[in-house]
Amino acid sequence: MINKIVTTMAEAMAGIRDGSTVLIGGFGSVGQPDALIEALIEQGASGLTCVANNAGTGHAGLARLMELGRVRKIICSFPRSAGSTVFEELYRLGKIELEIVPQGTMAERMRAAGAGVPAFYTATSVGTPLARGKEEREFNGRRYVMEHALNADVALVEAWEGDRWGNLAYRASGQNFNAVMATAAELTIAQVSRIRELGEIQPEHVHTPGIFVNRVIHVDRGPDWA
Amino acid sequence: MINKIVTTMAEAMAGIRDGSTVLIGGFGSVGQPDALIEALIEQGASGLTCVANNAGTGHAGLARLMELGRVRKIICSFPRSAGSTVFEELYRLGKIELEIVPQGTMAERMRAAGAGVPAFYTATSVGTPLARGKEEREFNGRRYVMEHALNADVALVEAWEGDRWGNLAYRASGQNFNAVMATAAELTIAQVSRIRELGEIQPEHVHTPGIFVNRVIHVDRGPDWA
Amino acid sequence: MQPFSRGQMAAKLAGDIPEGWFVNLGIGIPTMVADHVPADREVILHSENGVLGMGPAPAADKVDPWLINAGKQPVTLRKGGSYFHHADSFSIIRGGHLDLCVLGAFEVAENGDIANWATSENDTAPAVGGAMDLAAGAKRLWVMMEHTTKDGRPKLVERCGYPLTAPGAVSRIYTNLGIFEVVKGQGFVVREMAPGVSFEELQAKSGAKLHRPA
Amino acid sequence: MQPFSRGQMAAKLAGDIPEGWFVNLGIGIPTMVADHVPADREVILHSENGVLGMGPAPAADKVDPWLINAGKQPVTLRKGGSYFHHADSFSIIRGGHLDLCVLGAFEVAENGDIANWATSENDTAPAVGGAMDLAAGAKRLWVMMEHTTKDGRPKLVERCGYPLTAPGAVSRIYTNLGIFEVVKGQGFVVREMAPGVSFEELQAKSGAKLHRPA
Repeated sequence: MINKIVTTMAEAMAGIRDGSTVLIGGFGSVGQPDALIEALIEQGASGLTCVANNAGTGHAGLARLMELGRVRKIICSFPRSAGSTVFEELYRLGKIELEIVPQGTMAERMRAAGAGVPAFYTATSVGTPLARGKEEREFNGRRYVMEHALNADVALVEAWEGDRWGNLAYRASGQNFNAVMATAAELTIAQVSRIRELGEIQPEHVHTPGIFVNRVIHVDRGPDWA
Repeated sequence: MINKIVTTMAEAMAGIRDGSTVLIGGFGSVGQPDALIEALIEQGASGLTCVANNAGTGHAGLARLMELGRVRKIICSFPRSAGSTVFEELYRLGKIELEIVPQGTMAERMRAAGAGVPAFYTATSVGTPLARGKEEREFNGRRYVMEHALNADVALVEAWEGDRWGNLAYRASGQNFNAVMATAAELTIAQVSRIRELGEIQPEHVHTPGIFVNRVIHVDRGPDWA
Repeated sequence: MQPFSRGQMAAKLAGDIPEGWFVNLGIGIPTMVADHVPADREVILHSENGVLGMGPAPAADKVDPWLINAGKQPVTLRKGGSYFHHADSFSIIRGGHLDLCVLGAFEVAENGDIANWATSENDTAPAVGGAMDLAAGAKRLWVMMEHTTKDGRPKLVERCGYPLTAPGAVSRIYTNLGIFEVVKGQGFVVREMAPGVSFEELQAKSGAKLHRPA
Repeated sequence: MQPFSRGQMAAKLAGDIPEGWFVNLGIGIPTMVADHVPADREVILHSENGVLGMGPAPAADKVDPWLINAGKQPVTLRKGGSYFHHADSFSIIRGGHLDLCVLGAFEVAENGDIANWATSENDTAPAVGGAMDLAAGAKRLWVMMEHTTKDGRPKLVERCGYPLTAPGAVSRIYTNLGIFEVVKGQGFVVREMAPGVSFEELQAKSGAKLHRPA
């Protein structure tokens, strides 16, 4: 019997190696896999490249991981936000590498990774400093830059519900980067607020089919649907 | 008040011009927008480029459109199937142009069109006759071909349910090419078996957001959910 | 001289959005536009984080912790709204499906160039977010901003000095002093001036030539 | 000589699929594999037209007209199954997420090349379907086919004569006469022979050198 549900964070984090590229889902606080990030801090892997929309805030979660010196590089669209002091300090000291990617390009690069597309063209960033060093090419009279797939070793995502085959469904704006990142990593680990029996998530309503998910762990995130 | 629901096929087909590229959804008989194809036959546009997985069967629908001499070119993955006699005869006589595209490349080319990606790379068809004349390039030690977006003027799709904002949801394997084609055309016309009030389709369960759909018409396709 | 208030700017812009348009409102002042769409007009708001059909902010006791906008504020969803993931959301943006995007800006040039994300070529960790995707992808880009910087420097310029967000993208600008079309081959054309503002004053506060409407 | 029946071939192959694999079974003989997966083993079947977790064919009075497989036959869905659209379905295929694809073939070469879609370079309207996507995309490609053509020509060959579906993709072959690994730098290695078949007979019916297992 297939059973992707694990019951301890140690099982959830097993095998994450130093030097891994780790995708961290969520947008703002919605769908942010907080418990998994804490578990990764506990687990100990270092020299990580982290991909997330923001570069962490305060001193918990991703910010804490950076503060502990475990993050070599961060790939994100919006590093500076309220409370991103840990990142800013490390960056000023040259202790962390930064790759700025437009938000849509970041999403599309991970979608490409999941879809077997090694590179694609986009109009986003053409004519701006972020296109520097990138190959440009004209199609139908408009200029585009080439962008590469962003494959990862690990994805940490949060969904509303999941089952033992790894099927996930999200609530409201919780799909965000989670549903994309789940497709782009070798090892996708999901924290879900509800564990469902097989078939309880209607097949038309599965957002992330189980083929993209390796481990599911229960982390309750509050009350049911309004 | 936004109201994309039209009540006559004449309204549904209004403005389709000679020489248009028309995407025809469905896979096999599932999600095939039969009533819209019949309406297109009635409407009269000719010199069409049709994109569909198959090249029609029997003497109805797409086969009939071809038989009437209205299709200049067909783009598909599987032209020869049981009953594709109309296509085969026209093709033998040199009266129709054919572009064979691997099924996944066809889907991805339309997805790219909808996503603003003018071109992308894929491993599919590398080393085969279908890669002839296509630009090849190596990424990470593997060879890929470049494929272009497949944009269209019109998409004819079938969904299970739709509302006046154009939101669509599909039943079982009915998403197939429909949900992809809906994103790739300037004018997307959907036949739906059920018209819903706004909000009746739960927001997490909308498969094709209304932004991709221009017109919705009610064509009953049988009983409700099992 | 009676410059438009921010509410007036938002109302002017909202009044110019036809029913049925799909619109993304950038973070900051543009967000105010949502509150000024006429009640009898259906305009469908998109948010980068996977929301179509956004409604107003919820009452404090009705906040859904799973529903925020791109500015990370709690919002609501209108009937007919839908949710999707980031790649699909940016397909909507980059695939040219939005009728309009409204952004704030540091500078807009007379060729339609916009600079709104970084204040220096050497800014080492600027935050771009979805601005470049929106500016390059939407069918139309309108800018809503103060006419000059706090220290009085013009924001309508001949050429942007700040790093670009996208070249040639802006087609209309709403400022506290007036409304301007960006016309290809011509530049800034004044469509409306705030009450009591003269063309000469407006020109004096702008860094590029203004044109009177034909 | 007792060649494997198609059912036996399907059972052999099915027995080699570990629990938990995601598998796409090509149209034709490979479809039979589904009926031979051990009842206590969960193997999840994928279909190109947007189905994961396919179950067996339905009873005649239980056919859901909205649910077919890539061969356009009515199927069922197991609990835990899911539906998606064609681009997502081929992302699963092309993104390397399938553990295994099983296809029929006209020819397989000792370097792993497969030809299964067209019988001539000049075939003007061949039907490729999803074969190239599957052959290039799945983690493993196993072929299930008769050992020779109806008129006795070998289908295991040194180099494919027919147009390729994908180069170097096949890692294992199940025929009515035996089971073969395709080993890089070596070629066809015999893993199993049908009852009463000798290595010499097998070699005589093959168009490339066969190797005994190490």
